[in-house]
Amino acid sequence: MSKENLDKDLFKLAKKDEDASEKIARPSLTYWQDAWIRLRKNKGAIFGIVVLAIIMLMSIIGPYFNEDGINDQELGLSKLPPRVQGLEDIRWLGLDGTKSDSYEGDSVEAVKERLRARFRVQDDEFMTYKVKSEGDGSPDSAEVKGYYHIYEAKDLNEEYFWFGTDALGRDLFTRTWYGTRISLYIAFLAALIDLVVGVAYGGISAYYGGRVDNVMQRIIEILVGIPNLVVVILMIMILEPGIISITIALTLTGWTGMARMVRGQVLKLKNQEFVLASRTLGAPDKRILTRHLIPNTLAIIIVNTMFTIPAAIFFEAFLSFIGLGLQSPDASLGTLINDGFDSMMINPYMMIFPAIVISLVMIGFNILADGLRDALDPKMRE
Amino acid sequence: MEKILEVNDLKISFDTYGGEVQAVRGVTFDLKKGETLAIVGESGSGKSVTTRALARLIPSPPGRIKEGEILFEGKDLTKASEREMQQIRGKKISTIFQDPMTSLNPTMKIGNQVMEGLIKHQKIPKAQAKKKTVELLELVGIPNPEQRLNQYPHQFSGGQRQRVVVAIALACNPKILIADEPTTALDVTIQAQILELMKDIQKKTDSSIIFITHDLGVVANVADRVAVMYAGKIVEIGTVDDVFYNPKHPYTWGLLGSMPTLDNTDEDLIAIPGSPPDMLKPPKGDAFAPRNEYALEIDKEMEPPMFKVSDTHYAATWLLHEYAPEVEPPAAVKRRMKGMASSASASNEEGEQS
Amino acid sequence: MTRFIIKRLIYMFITLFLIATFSFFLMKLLPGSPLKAEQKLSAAQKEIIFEKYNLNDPIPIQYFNYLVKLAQGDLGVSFQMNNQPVTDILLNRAPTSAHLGFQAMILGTIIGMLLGIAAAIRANSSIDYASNIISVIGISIPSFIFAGLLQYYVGVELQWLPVSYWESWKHTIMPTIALAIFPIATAARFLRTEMIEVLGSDYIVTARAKGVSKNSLIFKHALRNALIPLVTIMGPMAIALMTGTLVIEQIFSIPGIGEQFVTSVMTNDFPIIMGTTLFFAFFFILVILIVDILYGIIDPRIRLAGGSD
Amino acid sequence: SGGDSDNADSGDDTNTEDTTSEDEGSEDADAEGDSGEEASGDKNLAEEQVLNLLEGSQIPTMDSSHATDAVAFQWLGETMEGLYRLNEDVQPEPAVAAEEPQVSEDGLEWTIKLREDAVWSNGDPVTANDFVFAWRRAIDPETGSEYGPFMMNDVLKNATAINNGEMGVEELGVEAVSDYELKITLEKAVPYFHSLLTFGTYYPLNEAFVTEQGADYALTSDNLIFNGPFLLENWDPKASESWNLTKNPDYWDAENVTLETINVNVVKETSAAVNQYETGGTDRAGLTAEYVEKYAGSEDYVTMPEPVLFYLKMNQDNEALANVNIRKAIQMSINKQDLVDVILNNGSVVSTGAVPSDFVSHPESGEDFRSLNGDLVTTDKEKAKELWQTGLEELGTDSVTLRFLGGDSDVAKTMDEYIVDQLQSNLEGLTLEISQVPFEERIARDEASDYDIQNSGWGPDYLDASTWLNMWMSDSPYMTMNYNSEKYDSLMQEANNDLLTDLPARFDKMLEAEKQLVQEDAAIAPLYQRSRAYLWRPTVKGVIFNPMGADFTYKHAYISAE
Amino acid sequence: MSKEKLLEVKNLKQHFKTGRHSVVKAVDGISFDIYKGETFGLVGESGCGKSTTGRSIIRLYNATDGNVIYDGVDVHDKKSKKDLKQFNRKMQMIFQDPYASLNPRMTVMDIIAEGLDIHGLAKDQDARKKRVYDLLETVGLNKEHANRYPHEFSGGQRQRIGIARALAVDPEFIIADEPISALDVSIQAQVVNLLKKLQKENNLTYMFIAHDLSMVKYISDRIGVMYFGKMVELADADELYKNPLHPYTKSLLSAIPLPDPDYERSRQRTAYDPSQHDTSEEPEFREVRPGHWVLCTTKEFEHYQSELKANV
Ligand SMILES: Nc1ncnc2c1ncn2[C@@H]1O[C@H](COP(=O)(O)OP(=O)(O)OP(=O)(O)O)[C@@H](O)[C@H]1O
Ligand SMILES: Nc1ncnc2c1ncn2[C@@H]1O[C@H](COP(=O)(O)OP(=O)(O)OP(=O)(O)O)[C@@H](O)[C@H]1O
Ligand SMILES: [Mg+2]
Ligand SMILES: [Mg+2]
Repeated sequence: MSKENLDKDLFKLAKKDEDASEKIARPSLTYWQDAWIRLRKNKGAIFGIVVLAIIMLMSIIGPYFNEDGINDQELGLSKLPPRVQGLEDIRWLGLDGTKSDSYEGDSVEAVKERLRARFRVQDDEFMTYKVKSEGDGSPDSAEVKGYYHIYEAKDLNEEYFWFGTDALGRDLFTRTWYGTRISLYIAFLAALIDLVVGVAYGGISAYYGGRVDNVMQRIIEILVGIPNLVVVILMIMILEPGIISITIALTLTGWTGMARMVRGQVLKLKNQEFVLASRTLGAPDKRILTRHLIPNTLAIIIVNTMFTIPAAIFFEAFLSFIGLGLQSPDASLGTLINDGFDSMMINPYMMIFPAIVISLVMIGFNILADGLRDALDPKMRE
Repeated sequence: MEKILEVNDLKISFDTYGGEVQAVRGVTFDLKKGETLAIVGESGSGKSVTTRALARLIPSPPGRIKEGEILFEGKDLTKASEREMQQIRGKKISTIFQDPMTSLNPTMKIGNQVMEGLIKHQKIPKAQAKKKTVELLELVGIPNPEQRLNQYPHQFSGGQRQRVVVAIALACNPKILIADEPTTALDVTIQAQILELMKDIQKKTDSSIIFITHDLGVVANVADRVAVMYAGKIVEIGTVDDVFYNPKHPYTWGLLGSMPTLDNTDEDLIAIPGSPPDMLKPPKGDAFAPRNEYALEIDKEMEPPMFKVSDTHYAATWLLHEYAPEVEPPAAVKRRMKGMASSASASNEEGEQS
Repeated sequence: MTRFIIKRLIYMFITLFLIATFSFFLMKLLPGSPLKAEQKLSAAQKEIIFEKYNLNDPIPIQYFNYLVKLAQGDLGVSFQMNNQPVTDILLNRAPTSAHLGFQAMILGTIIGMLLGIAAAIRANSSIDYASNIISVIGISIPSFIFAGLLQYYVGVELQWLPVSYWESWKHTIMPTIALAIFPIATAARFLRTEMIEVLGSDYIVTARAKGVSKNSLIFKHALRNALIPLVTIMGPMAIALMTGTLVIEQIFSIPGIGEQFVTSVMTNDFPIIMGTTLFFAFFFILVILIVDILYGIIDPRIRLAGGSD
Repeated sequence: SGGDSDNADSGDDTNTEDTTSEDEGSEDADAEGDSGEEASGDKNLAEEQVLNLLEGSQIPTMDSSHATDAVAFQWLGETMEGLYRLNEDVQPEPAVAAEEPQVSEDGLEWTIKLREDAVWSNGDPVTANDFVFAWRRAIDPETGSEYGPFMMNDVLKNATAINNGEMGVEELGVEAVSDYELKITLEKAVPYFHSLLTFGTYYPLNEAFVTEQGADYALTSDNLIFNGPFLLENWDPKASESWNLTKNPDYWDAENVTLETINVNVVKETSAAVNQYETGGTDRAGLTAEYVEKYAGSEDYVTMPEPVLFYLKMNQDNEALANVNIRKAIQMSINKQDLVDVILNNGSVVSTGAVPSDFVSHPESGEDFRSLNGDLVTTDKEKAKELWQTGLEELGTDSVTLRFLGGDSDVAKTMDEYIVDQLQSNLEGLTLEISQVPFEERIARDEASDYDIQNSGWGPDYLDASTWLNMWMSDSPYMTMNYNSEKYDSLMQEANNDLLTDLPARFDKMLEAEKQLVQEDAAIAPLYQRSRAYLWRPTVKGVIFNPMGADFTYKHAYISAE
Repeated sequence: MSKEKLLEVKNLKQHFKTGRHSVVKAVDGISFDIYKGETFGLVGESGCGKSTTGRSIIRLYNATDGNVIYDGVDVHDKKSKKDLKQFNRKMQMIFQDPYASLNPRMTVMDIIAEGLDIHGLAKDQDARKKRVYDLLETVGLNKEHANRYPHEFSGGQRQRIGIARALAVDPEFIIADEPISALDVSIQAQVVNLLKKLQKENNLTYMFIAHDLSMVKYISDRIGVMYFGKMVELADADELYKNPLHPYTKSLLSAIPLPDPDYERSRQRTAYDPSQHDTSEEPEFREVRPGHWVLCTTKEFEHYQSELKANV
């Protein structure tokens, strides 16, 4: 550094800008804004939100995409494979409205014969074939895949069932979204009950502490010992099967996790200095609860709820799968999967669409919950 | 005295959500054999980051050494491989961290934690290592070391844990001992014991110590030389006497002035107004300028270089420039400057830029 | 520690007692009785048999007798399987379920742990992403869907493994995998988070400052600490496996408790349902108890604290 | 075979519902035409005479006094033997009995000689006493047998009184004249008694062994001894879901038994069963409609018609259902053809009466019961609407809400949904509240008359139309729908009592009764006669299908090479 | 002393049950007075019961035994809701941890105004706003800060917000529980200066808890030294430094490092050994010389008196 470069004028005491030193340069962000920014940076969580938003939207409007109601039966349309406008020519997508199967046999003709028998047709008018191997007359040397154009065969050229139809000829697109609606509804209801009961129980237990806490904790300890699977099954057996009883059964012991978490959090918070400060100011219990304790447990409550939802959806599907689910003609994703499970190898579309939707819902909630946990976790703040 | 460590223009950044945090922005200092260098400075000024960088303990990502070199025994540690560093850490450069409660592994017996370094670096059999461990624990003043070897950290008191941490750091007679606020979490009486212990051991082993603290009392107690850090830079460095009795940098004045002396009760303390700068966007010019009562116009434009005050004493403030107006340190600081000559004379020479 | 265990045992008995009581009254509430197919017997037959089995006694006395029998380990006889004692059924089937469950649990935790560790030490690498995807899929796709796909593709199409039954170790592979997916996913997710946290902790930095090598840093220092919380989720995980066995045993035709339970639910075989319920609860509490004890063994801090609690 | 009701598919009760329980399959009635032939050297036998089968559920009991369901009777039938055994023409032929029975003039006293070479698997000879012991045990009220009284009351002398606890078991109309001669006294000359003797409940029991085993009797295959063509092994329902049968070397007719081993596994999911078939794990798999779609054209595909009927029970306790026009409207509103073609898709046929076709025929002309009475009710939606309106007017209302009780199996659910939809969309103002409950629960509600409409099924217990028609008498234990027609009751009374010796007249009475039941009173709404679809390994031959009792007889079965 | 007693603590005990049989005697029978307008300092090592004393005084804990008399009224007596509220206004507290003492989900405005809201001290929104702005100014912050959240502030700023919150209800007496120990040295002065300024302007009385002795000495008029739940010595600040009597006080003073290298080079530490006391006699809190109290036995009492005389 050489002297020449420096302007002597600069060497005088600077005028003091009084407030400058206390200025906060960064823009003001509330906790939630900050969390939202963090969440937005989490690609997985955003994917989850988008997927969930689409699925929720579809569960609302999906059933109205066509005129078919959820229980509009038409046996003539039974078990039609999916067919989507514009995608009919892309065979591998399986949305071309054909049924297909492949067999092996002595010769191509024999296999074709077998395929015609399979689809119960006399001639090749609505059949197309893809010969995979010509065969030389020896057993099982020829392999042919046959496609049965069932929409044409049934003279349904104008019909499009996007997800196909079920055994009673009901539109599975409508039913899938309707089932999604029911599954989500059950899940939200379960989460809500969990939320209300769990938060209230944990909050009261921790806030009042002492003997109240002691008794309430002993009760939880005992409840936790009862596997909820068992309770759910027993409850379903007593109650009339239906959405409400499934939900009640789901939440009967499910809230203990939430209660424990909230209790832990409140226990920690209630001795925090900001709560003590409020007490020294003479704040009544209600104010401490609503202004200090609850807002600070909210993050944990939200994250926990987010994990409850997929758990409830799974449990409902599980109940449906072992035959304790909803009563038809109501459908949930679980009952749809259960219905489709047995025909998984013949009409895979019956199970695949609801299975994809349920998996997406689960994935969506799980990664969103993960993302929220990270976004709402104060430890992650830099 | 022989230089054992030289740090030149070290710059370290962290890549975070918000952007690049420039934690260390060009730090230069050296460490001589057998001396104790204290680093003081505000929280967030980069003390820990600087010293962790010496043992290459900066978590990466997000941290990275952007520039500079760390010369230890002629070798630039910024370029050493992880494997080479494993040979240096614990053996030649040891570190003690601030919190005795968290710096011991809760699930490992104390004995094993002490022995680990011994076995690794000195390649001695277990039985011998155990013997050495007992000696070490005795040395740091833990009673009944044979029994306590098999206990877990939670069975030790805070002071004892910190002693164990010291024992671990001393296990291999390191050349450099880095102590990052080793006593901040402790009570004054225990702090005094630990400080005595460290001084004692230093005398015996002739190792060099880098001692980080923000307690000037402790600095006065342990240090041979002092470096004052502010916003990722060293703003003043010199012997304890230089810094305590002839401080040149306004920030150092602030630090000293903010501590009451035992005989002063009426006068206001010198408060450094405001809060430290955000290292995401370090201000232009002198980072301290916005809080500096004696800031010059040039501070807003240009960063001051290191000015030489004496052979041992350097400070980075434009006040030392020949053009600068004569500025007296505040009265409270002046009162401390007992015995030392008034400052004016020393500052005429321009220091070389770091 | 002893006091802790005693306390837990007391809870266990209260819980079992509550479930037993609940199931007794449920049994009285629901159609069916300890007599097989009671409805189809003539009034005279019923009268004679009720007398023989003291079913004409007032409910409180029946309840008392029930509890006494229960205390002796007698869970009654199945409605559906003539005269077969429920206790025997459970005891005979438990080993199969336990075998499956343990195998899945062990496989799941080990693979999950490896995935989790790999993901944690290479955070944000491709291994991490792969592990993340596996765990999200693992917890998101219901096991019955997965089992069905596995059975069809690996068993029927590829014919690599037997499609169902429980005979040789080969038979155990597919159900084990289907059941292990969930523990794999949970363990991986959990361990990753925990490991990252542990790796950032002060004592790990201290260990690094000692010059400890990367491997021993991870396996000697970090893993044990990261495992402590993993142990706590072993309880819920065991329960999830229990739920899993219901469908997996059903799908793979495995003669375990879960399969029997589902059958009983379908046929309203209350003695088995109640017996299994009690058994599950017992098992569940036992798992929680073991987990807590294990917790104390792994974490020295709890070991001492446990004594005073 | 016997038993009560219903379209449940769970393994209880012989007459299980529909297609879902695929517990078995059999050789087709027309398969290779050699089913009755004795296994002998001229058949192209495979080296391994092993048959692998699946069951839909565990054997609930191997105690013949307690057996009630198809699975139990199936395996009792293979391992035990009564006095007679049904042959391929569904006619009883001597088994433990050495010859045809000698029946007294009045048809009340039956004397039967036993063969002296029949032995238990512990070496004891099978004696007349074994029958006396077994039958007394079955009717003893303390035993709590369900099928004992069901098969014996009003058939064996004093059976009803004994079962009511009014008489000792020694009074039962059966005695051992000697070790090898049995004398049976009947309450009345039951025309189908001969076929009853083939039924599991009438099997003998070795008194010494049963008494020795006490409460453990029949808990596992180790607690059992056998006198049939096969020995049961490795059966322990507590622990495993599989069992084996091996040829009984001491069986009196062992030379005519070709199969060495039968392996049985329990598989509950159709998909799993089909997987097993595909991978060679079983020689037979029952099929649901979906699989029929796939396999219908294959050479392994077999459908097997059964004399099992399904119909809607209408509870006349309900004000609306008490109205005959309403019931008729319901009878005519369902498109049953679609039901059997699309939903069941397994060879089941539409049913138009209360007795199945190809089951019993006129004792003189040999004409089938069903074809004699013809279609008693046909689907006619327009007519139904009219009748519905008339009915509603008579009731003075414009809407009716009914509870529909259905099963919870997949097929039952689909079918019930369909029926409900058919009824609701055709009959304006009708609302059906469906509840789908497990089998046991449905039985309980049935017992308590706690339903309005119920989808129900019934299989025969013996070879006579009365196995169907007795059910609808007002004093029948199975009358839960409160149908009470004096006319019908008197017709059946006559058939059951006065006309027992005049079989053609009795037959005509029953024809008349069926008309009254279905056409006049519209008490039930017939739906379909079941058939079952199977995948059946073509190399398995010689299996006999039975319309009642055990579903199949494997005594003569064999595996052909090829 | 002619000063007016504001607070009298008499034999205060605060015991915590930590297990079925274990009790922590956090505060075990201490007595002292605080005079109007003074600053009373309380020092002692970590865990000796300083915070507990403060919290018991302000009724955050219900005392196990003893009395706290404020302005002639026993704090721990049952009171009507109204009196309670009144009392809550008079006594306020400033906390140690600037991070934990502000609710992270509330704006600075709401945090400071909490007292106003609870006691209905602001007529309307405008008045409330104005009062908060005034308070912010008083503690050296500005209006713009009102709508921000605590996490946006540095430690010193947060501590000042905490002070503003306490000031909002116009208290007479403030308990400051280690208000600076979590702050940077350079920032500590901000808070200490502010506290001094406020005391002057508002005629406040402080109880100042700290373990940093030089700061306590600087700010306090009188100082009490606590050891294991007991008050071992109490005297005027200067007196205590000049003539520490109790061996624990001596050891404490000798352990404090001061920012003066020369002094440090010569400082000798004396260790405290609790076993040096004669345990046969229950020690009592006695006035060795006017205003200078020590916990001692009769023998020690005499010894201390002679020691004092020698020093003069
Ligand atoms: N892992 C990290 N990620 C991001 N920023 C970091 C990280 N570690 C440190 N920093 C930043 O580096 C700067 C210097 O931190 P450092 O820990 O060195 O401060 P310090 O002087 O040791 O403070 P203290 O006295 O509080 O220990 C700070 O601004 C801090 O926010
Ligand atoms: N709520 C409580 N329950 C049980 N023990 C407590 C409680 N609060 C404080 N203690 C115990 O009382 C003793 C005194 O605690 P206190 O916080 O008053 O100490 P302190 O002097 O303020 O210490 P520090 O300087 O660390 O703040 C400690 O041993 C502490 O563990
Ligand atoms: Mg630091
Ligand atoms: Mg404190």
